Amino acid sequence: MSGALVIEVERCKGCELCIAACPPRVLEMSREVNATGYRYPILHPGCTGCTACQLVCPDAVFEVYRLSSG
Amino acid sequence: MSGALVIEVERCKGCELCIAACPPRVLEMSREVNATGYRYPILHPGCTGCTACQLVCPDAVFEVYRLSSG
Amino acid sequence: MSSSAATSGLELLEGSTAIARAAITAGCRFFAGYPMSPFTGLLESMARLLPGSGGVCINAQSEIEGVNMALGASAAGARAATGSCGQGIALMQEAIAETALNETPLVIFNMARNQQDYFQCTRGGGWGDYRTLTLAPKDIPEAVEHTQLLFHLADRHRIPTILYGDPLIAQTRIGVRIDPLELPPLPAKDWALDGSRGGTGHSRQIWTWAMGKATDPGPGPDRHWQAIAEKFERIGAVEQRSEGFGLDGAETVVVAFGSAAKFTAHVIEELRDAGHSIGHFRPITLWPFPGEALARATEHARRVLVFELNAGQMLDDVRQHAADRSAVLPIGGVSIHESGLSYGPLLDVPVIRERILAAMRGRRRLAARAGLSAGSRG
Amino acid sequence: MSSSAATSGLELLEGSTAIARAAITAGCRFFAGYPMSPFTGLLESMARLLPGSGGVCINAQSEIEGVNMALGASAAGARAATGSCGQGIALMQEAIAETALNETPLVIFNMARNQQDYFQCTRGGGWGDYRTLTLAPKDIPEAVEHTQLLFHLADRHRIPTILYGDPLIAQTRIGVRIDPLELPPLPAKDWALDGSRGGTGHSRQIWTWAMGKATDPGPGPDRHWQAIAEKFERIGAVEQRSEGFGLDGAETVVVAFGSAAKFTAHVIEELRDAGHSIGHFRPITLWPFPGEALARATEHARRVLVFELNAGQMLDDVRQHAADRSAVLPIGGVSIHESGLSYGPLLDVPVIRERILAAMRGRRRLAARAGLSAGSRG
Amino acid sequence: MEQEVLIAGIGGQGIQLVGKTLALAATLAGRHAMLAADYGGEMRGGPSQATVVVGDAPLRALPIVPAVGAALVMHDRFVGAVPERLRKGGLLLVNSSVVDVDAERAARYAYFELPAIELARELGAPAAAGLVMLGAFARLSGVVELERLVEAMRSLLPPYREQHAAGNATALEAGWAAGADRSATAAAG
Amino acid sequence: MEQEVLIAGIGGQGIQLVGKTLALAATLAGRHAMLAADYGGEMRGGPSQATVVVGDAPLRALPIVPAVGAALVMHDRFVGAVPERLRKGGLLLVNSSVVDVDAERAARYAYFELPAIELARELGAPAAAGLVMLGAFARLSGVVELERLVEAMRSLLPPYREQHAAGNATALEAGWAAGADRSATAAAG
Amino acid sequence: MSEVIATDRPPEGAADRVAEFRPSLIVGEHSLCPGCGEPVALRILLETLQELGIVERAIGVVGHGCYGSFVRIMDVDVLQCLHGRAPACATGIKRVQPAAAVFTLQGDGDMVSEGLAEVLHAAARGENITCILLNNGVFGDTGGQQTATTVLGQRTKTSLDGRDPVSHGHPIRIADIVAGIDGVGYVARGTVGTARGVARTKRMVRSALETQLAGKGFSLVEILTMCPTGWFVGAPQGPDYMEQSMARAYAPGELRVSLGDER
Amino acid sequence: MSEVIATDRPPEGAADRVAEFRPSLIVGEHSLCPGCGEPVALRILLETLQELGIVERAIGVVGHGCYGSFVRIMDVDVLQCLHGRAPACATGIKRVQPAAAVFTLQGDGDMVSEGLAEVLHAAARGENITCILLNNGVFGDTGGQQTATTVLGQRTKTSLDGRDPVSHGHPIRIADIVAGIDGVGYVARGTVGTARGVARTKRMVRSALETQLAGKGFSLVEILTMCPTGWFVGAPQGPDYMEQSMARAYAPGELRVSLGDER
Ligand SMILES: Cc1ncc(C[n+]2csc(CCOP(=O)(O)OP(=O)(O)O)c2C)c(N)n1
Ligand SMILES: Cc1ncc(C[n+]2csc(CCOP(=O)(O)OP(=O)(O)O)c2C)c(N)n1
Ligand code: SF4
Ligand code: SF4
Ligand code: SF4
Ligand code: SF4
Ligand code: SF4
Ligand code: SF4
Ligand SMILES: [Mg+2]
Ligand SMILES: [Mg+2]
Repeated sequence: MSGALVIEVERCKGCELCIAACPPRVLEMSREVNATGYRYPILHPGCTGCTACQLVCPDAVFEVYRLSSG
Repeated sequence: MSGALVIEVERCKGCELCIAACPPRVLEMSREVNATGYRYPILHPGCTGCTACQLVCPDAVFEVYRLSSG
Repeated sequence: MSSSAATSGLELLEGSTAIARAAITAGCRFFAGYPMSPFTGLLESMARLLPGSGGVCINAQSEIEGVNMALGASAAGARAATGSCGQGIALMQEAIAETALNETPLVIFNMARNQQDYFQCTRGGGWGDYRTLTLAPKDIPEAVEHTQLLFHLADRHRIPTILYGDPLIAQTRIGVRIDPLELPPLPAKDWALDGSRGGTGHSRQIWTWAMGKATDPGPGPDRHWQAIAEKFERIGAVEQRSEGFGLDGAETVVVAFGSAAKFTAHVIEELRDAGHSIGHFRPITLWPFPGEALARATEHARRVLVFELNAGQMLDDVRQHAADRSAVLPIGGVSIHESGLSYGPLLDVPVIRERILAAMRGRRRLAARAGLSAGSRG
Repeated sequence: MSSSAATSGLELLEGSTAIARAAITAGCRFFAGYPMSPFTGLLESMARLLPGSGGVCINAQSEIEGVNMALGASAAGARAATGSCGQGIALMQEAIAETALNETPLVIFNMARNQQDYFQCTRGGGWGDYRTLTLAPKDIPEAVEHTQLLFHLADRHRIPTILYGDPLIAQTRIGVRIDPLELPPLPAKDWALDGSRGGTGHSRQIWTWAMGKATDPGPGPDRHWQAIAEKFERIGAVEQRSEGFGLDGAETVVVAFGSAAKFTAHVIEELRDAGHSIGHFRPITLWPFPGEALARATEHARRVLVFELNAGQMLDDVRQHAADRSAVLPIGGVSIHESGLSYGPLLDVPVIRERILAAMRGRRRLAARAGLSAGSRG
Repeated sequence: MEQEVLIAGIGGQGIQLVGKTLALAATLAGRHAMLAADYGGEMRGGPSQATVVVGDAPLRALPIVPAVGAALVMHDRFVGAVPERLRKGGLLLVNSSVVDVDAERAARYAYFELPAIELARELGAPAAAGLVMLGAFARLSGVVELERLVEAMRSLLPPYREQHAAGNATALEAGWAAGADRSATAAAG
Repeated sequence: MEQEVLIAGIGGQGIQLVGKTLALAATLAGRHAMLAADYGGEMRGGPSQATVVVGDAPLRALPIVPAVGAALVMHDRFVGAVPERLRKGGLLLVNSSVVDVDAERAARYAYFELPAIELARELGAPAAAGLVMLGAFARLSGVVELERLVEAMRSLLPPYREQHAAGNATALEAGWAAGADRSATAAAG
Repeated sequence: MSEVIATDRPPEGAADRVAEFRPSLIVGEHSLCPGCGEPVALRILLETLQELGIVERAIGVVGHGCYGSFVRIMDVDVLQCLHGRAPACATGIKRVQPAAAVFTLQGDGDMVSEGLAEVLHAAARGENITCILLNNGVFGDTGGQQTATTVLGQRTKTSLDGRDPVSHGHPIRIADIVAGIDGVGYVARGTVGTARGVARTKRMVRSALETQLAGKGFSLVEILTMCPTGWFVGAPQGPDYMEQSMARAYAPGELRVSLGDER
Repeated sequence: MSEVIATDRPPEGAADRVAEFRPSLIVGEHSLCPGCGEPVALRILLETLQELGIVERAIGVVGHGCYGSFVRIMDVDVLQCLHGRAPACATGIKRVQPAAAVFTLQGDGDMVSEGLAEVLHAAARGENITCILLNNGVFGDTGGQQTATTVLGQRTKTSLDGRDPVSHGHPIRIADIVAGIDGVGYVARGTVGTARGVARTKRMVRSALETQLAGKGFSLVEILTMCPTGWFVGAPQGPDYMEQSMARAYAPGELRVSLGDER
């Protein structure tokens, strides 16, 4: 299965919980910071749309999609 | 074994707990009442000095003796 | 009930039961309390009577539980009450202040052991700027009225209200009638929580800090607490209640509240019959203290005698409002029954008469000893 | 510590820590409390410092636990204290009254969020006739002194005593010296429980009702509570403390307490420099209220302005003691920081100056609005 | 005019029940009644007393009644308080089975006595001595009719004690009858 | 004379630590110091400010300091409050790495700027920009000596962060040095 | 069985006194109801203090209930504390006088209703104190209302038709809860309805105090006591009623022991 | 792994949204610390209310702690109550509005420290309410002091060298205690440290609310939540720290179930 995300980087507080939670490890923290000074996750290829990142994120940064054609 | 009692009848409040507690059933409630209007236990022969009456009495009415020559 | 009693309409009721009946008549549908003499009888009456009237009575496992249950029931829109006395009311102080500051109506029955809890009722030991509207009935028929009035006032102003009773009111039995009090209608409780606005962006909130919702912001603590203070100021102006007799030009005015005022009134009637220039003033609301009426009543008085069965608590209010502060003299005092649960020997007609006469003879020092005063000049 | 600091003797301490150090200097050996801002820092400091000084600090699991633990420790002879603020102190009312009535010394640190708890400190919401001796320091160095004095007075009179602090005292850091206060010696605590008299027929007892033992009867509640009331009356007479300046013949007297008095004093110095006839009066003890001193201080005043950061609580005391009650005007008010945890914008030099000047210009109505008064004439 | 009566005895004699019965009977009769609160316990052997006030208008009596016009004394152990509270010339009815009043004292009151315990025992209702006294008192004082007393007594009995109703009624009636004959109760005093 | 300084920035910049270091340094130097309480949180991204007052006698300053003689601005997001509180002619030192002050405004103060973040990064102590500013401020204002700052900084470090001591000291020194050269910090203003 | 033996004075011949009226630490008459179980519990507690030789370092903390009046007749140092707070007060005492033998005397209303938090927190703190609970399943002192330990079906003045789980909830088995808390050294439940029960309960009280003296943490003895007045039964029926109601809901026995099993 | 996928807008082709940012019942931003577990718990609670279709009869009672600020952003009726007293307030609400779905939101300080008596009495009353405990083992809101659930060895501002059983006592396992009380319908313990934990905890919250709706008595879900700030660890370390400290002392799982096992 293949997934896609919307990441609202401005809401991120850089806690990195999503990074460890992602089973295929396709999230990584940015080098840049958002307006309040936090680094945030960026997505590399391989997202399965499993929603783990959304489940653990305290700051409602993720929206997860599953692409219909795997 | 054979026992003897001192019964401070004036302290008795007539609850009858001692009557049921006496294993040989040698205590009985009096017909008369004490100064505050309560009936109190009287002793019939057969006391073993087991102290059960004293143990259960809430009003410290009993002193129990065991006779040396049983 | 026999036909004559039916005609007279009188039922022989213990004060506690009469109050419970009055509360139910007033629409009380939730009660939670914890036993404590002499409040216990009210709890027992509520436990007996409320379930049959479509209400709920809970024997709470502590006063803190009780008052917070009642707060919850009231937040959900029910007329709710709790009660206790002395120590138990002390434990409720936090919650009583909370109801004042988050505007949840609540009736508290302080079936006190004596009159030592005047400060507790009128100043409270909660936190923040709040007051508790307190009625001090002089007897059971008045308590029946006051009970109904307190539920009304609690709802009308969204405040905590207190009935300051005592053992004489709680435990005496008298023939009494529980007549419903005529009171003006009140608006619906549109603030009460029922869940119905969930998800609309305007769900309800009861919160001392009044911050509101992100979608529907509230004033926040600064403005909200200022508004609360202003509300209490308004209530303080409009809800003062008192009564008196013989005040016109009286040289001596005696001030007393609650059951004690029944005794002082009795003595003063006697003294007036004997030709003395003496009048009687009874605050019915302890907060708001009927200061304006007292000021008028004492305008011509040479002495204002305060009889209360404590070390001098109402004294604070009398000193603030009597026309001439320096004329105020305490003639009551601490007096406790040997059981610890009621009044002692001071609540007695001859004793009171003697104290009043002594004060009228100018024996100020003696009488003043009864008072607990902070080095006042008054 | 560097040599210069050693010379000056100053240490940079947060107020909470300074107070903790002062308490330990005063011999406090037991402390129990429950976190609540801005009291939390004192609890943390005690937890850090007390064990190393041969004492015990317990992070109690509620305020009720905390105050009763402290009561127990004190009953067993230790100098003991607890603390909290607002809601937490409300929960302690029952126990505070208890310590007053069973004569267990206790120090309570009310590190309040603001000045809305004046009634709570001075009247309490406990039960019975009791008072709590309350010191309201204006800043950290004074709090360091007051803390030591409170332990002394609690033991000397066997009463509960309160330090009425606030966030400015708790959370500001300043260079301060913890000098032990010279205080007269006190008798040994022969009333304290240690078990040693068990079985002698004269074992000890601490009991609010003072019934004593069958072998050694006590006075019972009636006489005991009368004695307590008389004791508080005596304390009320001897323990009044206040300070002021510019009072000689001043036309306007401003009354304020605690941190707020630091601000008013600042303004009044400015106004005096500008030639105004204005003086400053600061009650240091809130109970006993320094009524006699205030009466003297206001003898020639045309107006007595009360600045307190609440809806008008000290006002009750000022009205009772100012030379002319009708000259008393509230100029403070409710003012809360948006966090809910400290003072709002009213505690500000220009605002205070403007309010004083407005009152001096006779704009009474405007200023009076801030007060929560029960329809008083004053 | 209000009538006050003090009922005094020891715990176990049913003093409170006598007080309640009287107050309720008066209420059922459409009169105003008050039963003052009592702070002693009801412990057997301890003092027990009840004060009832009856009148035809809302009562003016205070809830602590310092002086009474009538007293009903069930036990001599606690007769002491009576002289302090009973007005001179007041109605004094004593349970002569256990109370002895000297002639001098009796002379100060309208004095009556009744061997209530013996009477009750004869009726087969030994626990109802108090009601015998009450019946007599009602007749002597005219405070309330017998039927009201019986009605009140019945409505105060809890369901599990209904079997006592008949005996209690007999006791009230016997007292009522004894009270009719003033000379039968009036002692030499 | 009392010297007041406002330190303003956002959470995460170590504003409170800078304030504590300054107040402690002054105390260690035998002076009277106060660090006013702060009610904002220290949450990253939220406003953070500290006010320090230093003097040679017991302080007369109030615990809420309405007007200051100097300000040290670490982040432009919260520069807004400064003009309200900094007296005209007061010392204004800004972290020019992130703060832009227009010439007109700068002209009202004794204006200095320092690219503190770049400086700190160059020193290999990127988190110590605040201490660079503090070093410069101490030199410019003369409020306290460098050694005291270093001593205070060291005693405030918890044991598990002792490894930062050297870097922090370097930062203070660099700031101190920069402050010496008034022209190096003074902007065109 | 009609012969009546004289019991107005000690026997004349050689005889050992094997049971006294009461321990000398009880210095006056109590005023509790006929058939009340609480005075029995008091007696065994004070006898145990004497037998352990710790009278002169014993400090009691007594709550509010009928047993509250024992404060007048127990000749040991006593703090009469606020309703429910005895374990907190005892904590304060013990912490500043670690050598004292500190015990509380509380009823079910006191400990399980009003003071539930205090006893559980003291237990979890592993506080070296001994709490004695007199559990009669009612507020006796206030006239017989429902407490947190009133058993299902029991009629009280606030559960007139019997405690009904739906409106009034279920009883709390406090000893069981405490036994499951870390920091607890000893928990047992006894009764005073029979002579055997009294003797066994006394051993429990001894074990609890020994646990404290050995510094093994919190100890609790829950004693089921008769309250004929609050149960609305005759005094003679007290023990039977207890057997059939409370003792079924609350099984007697030792629930937690941490000292070596000397018994 | 250097390619970066755009995440600033939804994908263009056919796609199902399988997870929203947050339920529509959250109507504003919270201000809790980075890595805090409490917002996660809030989310699953509100999602469950929506999924069960009970939003319009839900009434929440919220205690004092960091989660207290959720009152501003949760779009359901809420009573913000006094510290520790939520179960009592919820009782009052439920008794007068039996059809409402009444829940509390409390922290460990709120429920297990200050409010221990209230939650246990509500449980014993079998009150038909659902209590949600956010257990992070500290008073987060006041800056990280020791609560009744702080695990042994944990450093807090009032147990500076780690919680030591002798001075500071032992942690209370509240869910275990509640599970042992008669009148209780459902008790479970979950965590929000991992995605699996979050999903499982959400099912627990659902079961608890279903228990209430079925009138089966008191329900409690204890949710272990990270508090990096109060634990003095970095936000990323939160879940691991929790795994190694709290989750060891407090084993996750269902402790009492009374509805048929639909799952
Ligand atoms: C705060 C408070 N609430 C209520 C009371 C009233 N009170 C006194 S004794 C008592 C009953 C105690 O019951 P229990 O502890 O079971 O003792 P028992 O009388 O049954 O022996 C109560 C509720 C009180 N003293 N203090
Ligand atoms: C009676 C009372 N005491 C103390 C406080 C202060 N207080 C507010 S939040 C809090 C901590 C709550 O801890 P917890 O419930 O565990 O929530 P967390 O912040 O950890 O989420 C405390 C003690 C209060 N509000 N009321
Ligand atoms: S949806 Fe799953 S796979 Fe995709 S980024 Fe999130 S956690 Fe990783
Ligand atoms: S879990 Fe959420 S807040 Fe934390 S780093 Fe990931 S996106 Fe940001
Ligand atoms: S000692 Fe034993 S045998 Fe003797 S009377 Fe007492 S119980 Fe009966
Ligand atoms: S047990 Fe005691 S009080 Fe009861 S009847 Fe027997 S002797 Fe009397
Ligand atoms: S009411 Fe119950 S507990 Fe109290 S003394 Fe009487 S029998 Fe004992
Ligand atoms: S302090 Fe802890 S519980 Fe509070 S918001 Fe921060 S991480 Fe969450
Ligand atoms: Mg009991
Ligand atoms: Mg927590």
